[in-house]
Amino acid sequence: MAHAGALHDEDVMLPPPGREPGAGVYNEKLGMWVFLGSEIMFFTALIGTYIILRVAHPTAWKAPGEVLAVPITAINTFLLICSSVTMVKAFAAVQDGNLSGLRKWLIATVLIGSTFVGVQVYEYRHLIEKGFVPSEGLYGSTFYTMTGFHGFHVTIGVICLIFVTWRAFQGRYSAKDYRGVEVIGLYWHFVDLVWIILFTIVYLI
Amino acid sequence: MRQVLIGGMLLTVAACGGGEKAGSDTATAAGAAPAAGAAPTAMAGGSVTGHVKFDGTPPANPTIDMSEEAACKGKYTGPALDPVVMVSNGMLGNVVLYVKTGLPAGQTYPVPSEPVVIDQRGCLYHPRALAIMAGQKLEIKNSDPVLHNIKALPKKNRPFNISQPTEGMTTTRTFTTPEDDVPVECNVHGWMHSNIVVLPHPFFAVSGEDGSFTIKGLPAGTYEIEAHHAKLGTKTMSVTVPADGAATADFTFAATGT
Amino acid sequence: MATTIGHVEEVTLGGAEVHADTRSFVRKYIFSTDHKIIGIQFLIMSLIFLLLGGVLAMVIRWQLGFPKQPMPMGGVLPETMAPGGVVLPEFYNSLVTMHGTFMVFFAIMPLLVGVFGNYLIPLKIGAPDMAFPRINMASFWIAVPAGFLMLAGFFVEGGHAAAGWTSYAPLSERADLSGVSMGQILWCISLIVLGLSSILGSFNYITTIINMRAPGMWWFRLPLSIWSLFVTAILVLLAMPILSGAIIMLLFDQTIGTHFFGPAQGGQPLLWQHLFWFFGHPEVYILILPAMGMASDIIANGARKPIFGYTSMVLAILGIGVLGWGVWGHHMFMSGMNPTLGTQFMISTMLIAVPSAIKVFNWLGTMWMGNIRFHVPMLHAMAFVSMFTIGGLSGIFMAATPVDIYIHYTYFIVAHLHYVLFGGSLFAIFAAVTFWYPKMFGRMMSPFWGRVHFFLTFIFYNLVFFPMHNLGLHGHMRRIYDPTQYDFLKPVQPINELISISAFLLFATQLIFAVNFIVSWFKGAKAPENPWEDNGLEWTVPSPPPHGNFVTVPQVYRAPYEYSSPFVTEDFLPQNRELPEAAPSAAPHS
Amino acid sequence: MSWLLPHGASTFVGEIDWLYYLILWITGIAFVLVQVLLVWFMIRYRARPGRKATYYHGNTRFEIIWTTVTAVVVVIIGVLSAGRWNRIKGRDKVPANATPLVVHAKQFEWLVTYPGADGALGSADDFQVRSQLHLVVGQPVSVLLTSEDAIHSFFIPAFRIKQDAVPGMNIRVWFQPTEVGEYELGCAELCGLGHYRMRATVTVHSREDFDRWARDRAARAAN
Repeated sequence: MAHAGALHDEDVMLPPPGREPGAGVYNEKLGMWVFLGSEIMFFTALIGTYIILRVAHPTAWKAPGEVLAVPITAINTFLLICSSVTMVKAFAAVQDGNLSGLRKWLIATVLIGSTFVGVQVYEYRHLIEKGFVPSEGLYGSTFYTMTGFHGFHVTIGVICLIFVTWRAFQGRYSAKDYRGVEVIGLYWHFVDLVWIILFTIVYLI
Repeated sequence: MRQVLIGGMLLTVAACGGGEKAGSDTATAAGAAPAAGAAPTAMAGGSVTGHVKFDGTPPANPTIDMSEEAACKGKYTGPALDPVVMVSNGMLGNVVLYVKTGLPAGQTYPVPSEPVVIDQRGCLYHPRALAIMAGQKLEIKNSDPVLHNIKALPKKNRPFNISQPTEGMTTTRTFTTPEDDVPVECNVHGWMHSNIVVLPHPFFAVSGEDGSFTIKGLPAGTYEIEAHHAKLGTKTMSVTVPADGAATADFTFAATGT
Repeated sequence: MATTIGHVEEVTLGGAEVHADTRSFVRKYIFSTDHKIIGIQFLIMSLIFLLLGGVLAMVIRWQLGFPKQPMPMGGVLPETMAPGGVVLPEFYNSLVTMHGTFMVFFAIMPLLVGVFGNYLIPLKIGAPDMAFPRINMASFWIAVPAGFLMLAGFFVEGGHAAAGWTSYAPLSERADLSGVSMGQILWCISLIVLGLSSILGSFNYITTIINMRAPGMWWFRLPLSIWSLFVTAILVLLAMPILSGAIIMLLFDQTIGTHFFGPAQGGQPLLWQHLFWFFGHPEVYILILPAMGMASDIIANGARKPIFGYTSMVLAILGIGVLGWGVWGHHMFMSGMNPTLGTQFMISTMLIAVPSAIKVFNWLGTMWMGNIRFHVPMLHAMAFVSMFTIGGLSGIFMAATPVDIYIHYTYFIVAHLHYVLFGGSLFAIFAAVTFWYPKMFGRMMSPFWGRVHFFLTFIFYNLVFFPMHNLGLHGHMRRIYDPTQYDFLKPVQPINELISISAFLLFATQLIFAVNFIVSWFKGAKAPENPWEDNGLEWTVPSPPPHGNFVTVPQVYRAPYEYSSPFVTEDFLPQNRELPEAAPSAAPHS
Repeated sequence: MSWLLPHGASTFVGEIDWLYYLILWITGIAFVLVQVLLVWFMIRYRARPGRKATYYHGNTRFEIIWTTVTAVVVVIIGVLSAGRWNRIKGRDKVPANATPLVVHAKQFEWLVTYPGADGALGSADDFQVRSQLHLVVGQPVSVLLTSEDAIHSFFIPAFRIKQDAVPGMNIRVWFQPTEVGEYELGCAELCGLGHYRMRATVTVHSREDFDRWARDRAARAAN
């Protein structure tokens, strides 16, 4: 009968008890779904801009691989997909009550996520040394804005994952309450998905 | 009731304004800094005087169509001309003359307290070329009953773009860093242009309508004097100034320019 | 069964509860997670910005009514704004820009969404607080620095942003064109920060409304204010990130030399307009939907009658929420966009007039056969209907593209948007503030001064904005510093003077409201639990409600507008009052 | 304070003004209807002691009626608008015999390029005049609008014509003046601190007067 968040015997993985039926999921999960709606619109603005500008001025873009290093980014993309897999593993582990598995897979996700950001920073430095800067025509403008904001999201994700990992080590998650793991997992998969789209339209086309 | 409300609103806006004024004062102080760094030398008694002549037939100055600006058009009896090359009796005006080299390195000089004035009259800049010392006040005057904006686009200094909607307005600005050529323009009247040379020292002059000029306050020494005209280019000459004496430097420009 | 909710630890039944609220002052009133305190914090912040926006408007009106004459006491302004009290054109442009920015982003939007979204949603749906109280607190404390950043623009060199509140590129992104650099950058950063605040607020609202409704609070028993705030929150959630993305690109264009909106290397000025208005038109509905919802609540209360056509009202809100995404191009009829596209946007714009018309007729239907109480909130709510009608009808002129060719960018538009935003939203806000003030502060506002404020506002408001239609029809352009520069505008200058004088009086009238608001806070009569005899759940708890709102979770039995029900002797029937079995718990609709 | 549109002098005036007055009538009737009902209800159904409002939740038939009526009215206005809009702004609607002009907008001037005696732009006899638009009565003109810097908007109230000039775009707008006289061209889109001064004179001449003026200006430009 108490409101959500109160620590009682209720199942916290369900919607707040004693309420009119809503979305059928607990608040944090619903909130993250709704928040991702906002994130989709943000990337829609950036990607939409990219498409409009590119269609209007196709010549402002170099052929794939001419400026951007596709192989290294392809490996980076693979890494990020792997991190989604480790995230799923972490989630599966906590659902089974396997807390050591949870910690192991969360650490793996953090490490792979950080590697992704590191490779992106390396790529940026390399490109800027080569003279490909944000003010380099529409190509540079859209490339740095889109990949930069994606990298920013990954960074935020890594910070949140570190926080979740820390809480996992504190024993805050169990098979009965793994809300944090599930919510950050949703975010992480979203960021991964956005990257697959970006990799395709920015590097491969 | 109305006064109360206006008072309230002004108080609020005034608070904002105060801050901005303080900001511009700071900028001015910073501008004067190079001069205040080392002990400034007092002005010496030497000078360079001379004339700028023009050989040949001066090119025709462009006519300006001021028909959409009656207040300015009324100030001219004939068609208004843009004095790109201002020649009278073979003498060339609007030439900026300044000491280019020869001053001791690291020496600083007091900033003249007199402001340099640029006047907007009859929808033209007077003068069309001017020199100013970094940190010296530039007084911008509007003598026309129409809107002028003054847009300066320097590379090393802070650009500004201000407007003067009423006759008699004056606004003061300073440049903080020496710069060869700061173009000044009015966007309401696209033909209005002027050029400003910002110098690290006060040894400069602009030739008058009779082509004459005097650079005052120089210590004894040998200097390279540069004469710069926005259209006709640059000429240099070396002069030796005796202590408390005058040296002469006459420049001659020709129609072909540089 | 004893229940504990939030921090309320002890409960004695029978009305009076004993608080053991152990929170410190800072946790209780400053960094509070209580939605009611956050709502009041937003109220104070946005009323301050409303006042500042009004001050800017007065300076604008001085210049328009009495061009280039020294403003009384204008001499205190620095020479970069108004030397000798004469407003400079560049300062005028900043005034116009910041008046719009303050009013749209820092006054009306937070007043509707931040204040009433926060205050009403948990109370009206029977929840103890928002789904995420700490994120709610963050939403306010992120909005505060955004406000300071926006104010800071007035103090920087080059003055504040001066490209209009719509900040059309390339004027907004090139300091050499506008003379403004730092001011525009601060404008951009402030709105990005504010956008984050709005997004945090809106996903909280959505989650709360979906998941936290009291038992029996079915979707079609939600008050219309909650319906409209729900749809508004969805619009904010989806529209604000578009604005953030666009502003980030504008900021990059200014600071790191990208080329999104500058044509020199293939960027598109029209792209900014598309992005801005793709956000901007949903924003227009963000600014009016909550006003419509709250006005509906208040009109039903004032008329003592169920709202006419509840279902169609909900469908109209949803319809506006959906159609609102397809009409942004009507801000760009003159922009050089393909004329065929213009036709499509005209048709969609015409269609969105239909749900608005339905709402107006339903409000009239609600008053029909009612028993109308003219309390101050009701006066404002009826003025809202009347003024919103004018704003809606004048919109048709602009939706008709050929007529728009003539009146686009003129004072007709200025009149239209003020009839919607001031006549619509702000009258509804006055209605809502006066209506829920007793609940918020536990005291009644003075009804006498409330009436004085209402009538004077209504008169001066119309004297200010109605003649603007005529100015626009005469061809008077917006955002011009000195209309007398044009020969064809010289004959209408007396109208400008009339508008200006009325505007000063309108502003002065608002001081009555401010004084009433502040004095009543300390000296007003103690408010009872339900001063307006309303049906909403918020009126079943003390004024102001305790932390945690409801001592026991309310059970909802019926729709929110069961006024003058034949099943009870009073003319109101709260949503959670249990009736004997004989009486039906929910009346049929339509 | 007039609800009439000011006197106009182009072929668009008839089309636009007719539609404006139609909408004015329609919205005027709706306005009066709503306000009268509002005031009438306020008086008729004001609260009186001992009386209760009618417990009434709505009427589907009414709802359908006013929804349909509103929808039909706005769709009619939409259809009437679409045809006019296309005739005025349609990209293929510029008359073939229209005189070409280039109007280049820059902060804060309108630079008008005239085609000269040969009637074609891009030839040697073109000449440019600052902030003066000279036209021939009855002769359609086709203006190519360009902008140097910010977005400007080309607005001649008396001709009921308005079009933004956008940097990086070439936008064509046409119109046909119908009366000799002097008019004003203004900038309708905020373009900077001199926006309010971005004004030009529009002079509609008879054919002979225009030719005389053009010869004179062309000669001056040639010097």
